[in-house]
Amino acid sequence: MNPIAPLPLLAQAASPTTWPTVSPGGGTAWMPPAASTAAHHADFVFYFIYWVAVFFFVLIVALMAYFAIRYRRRAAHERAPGAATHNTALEITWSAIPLALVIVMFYLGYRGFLDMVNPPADALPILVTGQKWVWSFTYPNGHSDTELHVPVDRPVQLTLWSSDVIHSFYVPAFRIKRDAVPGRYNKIWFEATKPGEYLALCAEYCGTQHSDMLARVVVHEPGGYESWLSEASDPFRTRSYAEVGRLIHQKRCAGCHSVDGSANIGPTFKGIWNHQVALRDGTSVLVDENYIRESILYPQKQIVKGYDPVMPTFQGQLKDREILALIEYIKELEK
Amino acid sequence: MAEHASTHAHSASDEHVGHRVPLWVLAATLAALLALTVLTVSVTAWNFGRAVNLWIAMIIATVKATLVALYFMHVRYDKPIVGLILVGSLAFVALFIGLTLMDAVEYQTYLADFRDSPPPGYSPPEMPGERPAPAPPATPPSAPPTDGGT
Amino acid sequence: MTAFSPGVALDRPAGPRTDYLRVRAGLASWLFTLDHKRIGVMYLVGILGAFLLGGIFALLIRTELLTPARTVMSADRYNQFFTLHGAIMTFLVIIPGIPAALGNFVLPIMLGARDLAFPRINLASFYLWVLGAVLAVLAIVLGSVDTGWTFYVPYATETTMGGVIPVLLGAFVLGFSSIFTGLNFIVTIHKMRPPGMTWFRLPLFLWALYATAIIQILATPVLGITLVLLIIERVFKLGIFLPALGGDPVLYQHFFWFYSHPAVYIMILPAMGIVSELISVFSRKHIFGYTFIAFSSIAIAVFGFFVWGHHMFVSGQSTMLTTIFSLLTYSVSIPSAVKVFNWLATMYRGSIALKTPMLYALAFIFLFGIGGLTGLFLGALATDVHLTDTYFVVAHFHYVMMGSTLIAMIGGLHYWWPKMTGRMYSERAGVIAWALVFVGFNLTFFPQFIMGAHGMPRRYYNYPPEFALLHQLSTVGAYLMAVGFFLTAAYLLHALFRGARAPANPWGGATLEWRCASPPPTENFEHPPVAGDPYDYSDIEYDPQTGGYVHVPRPAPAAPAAVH
Amino acid sequence: MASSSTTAAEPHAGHPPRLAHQFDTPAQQFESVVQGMWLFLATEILLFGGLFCAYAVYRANHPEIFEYAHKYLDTFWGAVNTVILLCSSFTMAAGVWAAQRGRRVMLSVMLALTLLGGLGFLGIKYVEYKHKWEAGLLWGRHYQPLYPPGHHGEDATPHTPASPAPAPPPPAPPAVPAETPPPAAVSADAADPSWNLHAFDSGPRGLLLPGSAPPVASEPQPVRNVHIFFGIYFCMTGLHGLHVIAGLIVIGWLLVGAVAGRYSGGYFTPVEVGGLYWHLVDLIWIYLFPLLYLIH
Repeated sequence: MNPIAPLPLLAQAASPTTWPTVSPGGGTAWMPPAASTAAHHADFVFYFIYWVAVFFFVLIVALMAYFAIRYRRRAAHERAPGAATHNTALEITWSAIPLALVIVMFYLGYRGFLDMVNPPADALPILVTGQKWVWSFTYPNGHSDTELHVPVDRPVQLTLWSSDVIHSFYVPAFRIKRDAVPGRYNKIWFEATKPGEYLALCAEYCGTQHSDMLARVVVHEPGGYESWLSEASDPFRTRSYAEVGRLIHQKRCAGCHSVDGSANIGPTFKGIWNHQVALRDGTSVLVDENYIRESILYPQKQIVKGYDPVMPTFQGQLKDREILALIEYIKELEK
Repeated sequence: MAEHASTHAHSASDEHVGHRVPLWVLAATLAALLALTVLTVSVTAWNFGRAVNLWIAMIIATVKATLVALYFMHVRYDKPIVGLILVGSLAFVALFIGLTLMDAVEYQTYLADFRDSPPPGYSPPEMPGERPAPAPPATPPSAPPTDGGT
Repeated sequence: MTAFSPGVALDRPAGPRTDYLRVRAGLASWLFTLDHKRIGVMYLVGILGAFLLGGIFALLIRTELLTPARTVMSADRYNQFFTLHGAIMTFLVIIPGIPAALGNFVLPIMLGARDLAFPRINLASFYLWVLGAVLAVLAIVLGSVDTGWTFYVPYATETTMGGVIPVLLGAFVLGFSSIFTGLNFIVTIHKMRPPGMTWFRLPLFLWALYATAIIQILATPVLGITLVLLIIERVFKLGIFLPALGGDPVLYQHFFWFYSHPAVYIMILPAMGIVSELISVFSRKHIFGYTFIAFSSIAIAVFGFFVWGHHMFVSGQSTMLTTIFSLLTYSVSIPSAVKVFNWLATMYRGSIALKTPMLYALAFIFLFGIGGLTGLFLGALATDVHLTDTYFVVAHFHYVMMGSTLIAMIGGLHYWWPKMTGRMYSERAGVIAWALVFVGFNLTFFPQFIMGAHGMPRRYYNYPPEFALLHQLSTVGAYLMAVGFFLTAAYLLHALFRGARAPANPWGGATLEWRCASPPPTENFEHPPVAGDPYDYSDIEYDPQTGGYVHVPRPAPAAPAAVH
Repeated sequence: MASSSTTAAEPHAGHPPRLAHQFDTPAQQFESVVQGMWLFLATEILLFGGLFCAYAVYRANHPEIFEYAHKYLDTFWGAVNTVILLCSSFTMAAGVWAAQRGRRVMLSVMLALTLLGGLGFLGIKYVEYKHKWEAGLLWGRHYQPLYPPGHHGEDATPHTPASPAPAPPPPAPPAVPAETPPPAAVSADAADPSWNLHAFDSGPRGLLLPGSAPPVASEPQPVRNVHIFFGIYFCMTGLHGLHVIAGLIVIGWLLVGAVAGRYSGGYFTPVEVGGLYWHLVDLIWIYLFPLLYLIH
């Protein structure tokens, strides 16, 4: 009974994007699928409050409708039959019952929250970096990736920060959300209970591409996480530099830089290698290894004419070898 | 809430509005205020520890402020509602500062962790006044400030 | 007691020489007026104009969201529009809406006073509102603003849009407009009550305005200093909030919400006051539990200051404060629930006339029921973490701010329209427009609860395709609602010129404003009637000749001269 | 402010002059205006409350900033300004006393003295600001101090450790901070190792257990973020200064009215509310002085 409908035709025609689904099915009427320990508790609290709210709402509206019909004024001079203007006992009763109910609600919510903020000691630490408009995840071995990969049934602690404005890391399927704030670490943890692919979103408004600041979340079967990490940490073992460069572009650059010559938020990668490009300050520069390297690490230094200085730095996120791979890929685009 | 409709009890004549604080009371208040100013300055010669110093300064300031309110602003002679407005506004300032301060003290560790061990690749912005302008330290390891022009 | 003689009711129609609308003519007689009624009318015109502007932005947003990704505008444009929609609707429409427009008109008359205590400050506050509106429009011209109406640091200090500072200045100025209105109301209620008008004979609308004014006085200055600090941060890079200078962006959020949460009660309390009036008058029955309702207004105003941190549960607020704020948040739900139960008890065994204002009041109970009950989900920590910053929150606060506050304001506008203009509007058109607004509203915002619970974040330009149907329903609802509002505007304007003459008391209200003519004379009352119980309908009789009700004093036992 | 509504009352049958038409008696009008003024003062208290909150948050979490930076402030001049403001508050109260008794000359003299006091306060504030401006003691990135703290020279010559700080023109400050740091503080700044980033090859230390203390903790920490003190200092004293200026305008206007004989024993509402405003300005300074100048 999931009300989230399959794609209507109108939207299909107009949507060119590759948004993955947030609710791949399997949820309940009000909640997306639950895939973490926190999610099960949150859903329990949600439905507890939900049924209390439904009860009171139906009660209020039914009484209101009944009174409006039953005591309807039929002639302008008609007077009200009732006269009671107060009843202290009644009023104290209907203050006390909601009071008791909301205290239960508070307690249930509080217990779930405590679980959410206090990680077990053996939680797997992952650093989450928010920047306009991409998430990156740094794993304990130093590998940095734009996808969040975690093992199933093992607590994972996320440490969040942001390098520019406030973002908020949100995985609906895990029912977790925490702001990534510049200048501090915020922490949250979860334990995924169901292998599969989920979606992480940015929930705090952060500018132009706020709604495209997504990340794939992969929950691996036992053992899968370790083999993924070793593979991802050293992509050069099985691939050429240009191939790795292509993967890096897909993950990190494609949001702003096209490879088909079309302009986007940043300049395209096609047709630039070994060419002069005009800069904002009126000078021009030859696109070579040094220029690309500098653009990735110190993006504010040389801004191509016609573009805004919005690119974040990739210091600490791309290793030298990966930058070389990107350079190879850009060279490759010329062939 | 004990305020009543206020039009009763006053004659329509325009005499005798307001409260007359005797001049000597005002002068005595000033003398007390000046004495307390001397006290609060001279007490800084002793160091009782961070918290106690602050408490002493704040208690003296509060005594002074109370004197100003009671006599110069004649709250003492006014209707209670005036005092209620003053104390009420202070109570809400206290509420604001109190809860915000409680939170800020609690979450300092999040900031301290970040400062003590910044994430990889993070180059902390150059802080103003950290290095005297004429002599920047040799080779700062950090690259350009990240707060550039976004 | 020299100035007063007991009640000579002025329910004969006022001639053009005394009627406040026609006592003087010409633009200057309006622009420089000190009459609270004229200032209230000018506020009303201004606020409805701002509502139109904010509503156009809302329709543009909803149009863009008809499909994922681009429909009619770029992402930057969309971000500007939702910011402007939020800022205009919050600061220019719903915060001043009921107090400054309807309150200004009604408060002194209900009280039995000739005017507010400080008519010049009242006029000054109106011009401050105008200045704020001009600055908002200036912001649109000067490169717009895309910060969201919350102006979170560091986004608001970094964005390159040129309209940020004008909008911040505008909100600052509007804050002072709001402060002066509140100050005026408090002094008026304290000092200008005529004999007989004791605290517990104040109509509940006045209790609500009084409670609102307390919040305006105590919370708005903090918004002022926050905005000043934010402007300084943006221009001079001060460092208190800026993380790049060792500052603390979460501290900004404390500053902002210390005002902006109580501001929610600036919006909703007067709406509850209007509903208390409407339910009682149209049920012809004494309001049930007067003291509980009166004190629950004050309780909401005070508790409202203790809960601001519930906007920051996921922002990096400490666990301890998060828990405290969650607990305190629930404290506000009790006085709100008390009011709803009391309204129902008032209707019980009443004589209920389903006129347009009453329909709006019933819609209020329905919508506020949903808005209030969904607040319970957001107060509970475990569910708030999932729901905050999603469309669930968007729907929740629209149900409360628009579905409740704005609906009550429109109900109040219909209720006092005959008093303000001296004309009756078409009841049939009123009911049709009400139905359109009610259905349109629910169609717009109920799907947003579902979307939000399923994880659709707010302020999204692009969205997953599976939400498209719900977004489209929502957009259709918004257009339906717009049709309802335009219909309302049309028949009210028609009534202004062609409507039937209104009797002094068309609904049978017992509060004092119904004892002076429609429209009232400039001085309201030549001799204010001695106030009795504002909800005692026993001496209000229907008069078939005028189609209204008249006050027939009965030789009742004289009310014990309240206090002296 | 609140008084403006009462100055030009519309004529109303049977009303005394200066009684606005909406009021019944002068007493009602007076009480209303005074209550309105008090409510306005409440909003002023809340307005300053925001700045006091920022102060409290930083002072509680970083007392070292305040202990280090306040030594740039000159306690002597702060104390002088406190005395000036207290005295002007007294003359204002005495002015109200005179107005209540219809003593026009005394009222005028007292208002003039109050005005002089306020101008004196602003003059000293100007000298203090100018000194800070020249010494680079400003907010944010403009904080580029030329001197070590404890140096109160009004001249702008760069500090050299050899030349001792010239004493301020009037007698020495009553309380020279005992723990003035040695002049080497500047060079300690320069040699601070705390920003020498360690290479992070194996994940951030922030992810490690909270027990592992950062290795630099034992080294003498220079004070970071001193500029925040000056940001707060300029906001607080700046906002207060604006209120002083507003108060002076009000008092100037009252003085004109007093000389013209506008006030009498029966009508002195503007003097009363102007006085309340001026006392509030004083009240706030009473807190600013110890919070900014007397930290130890």
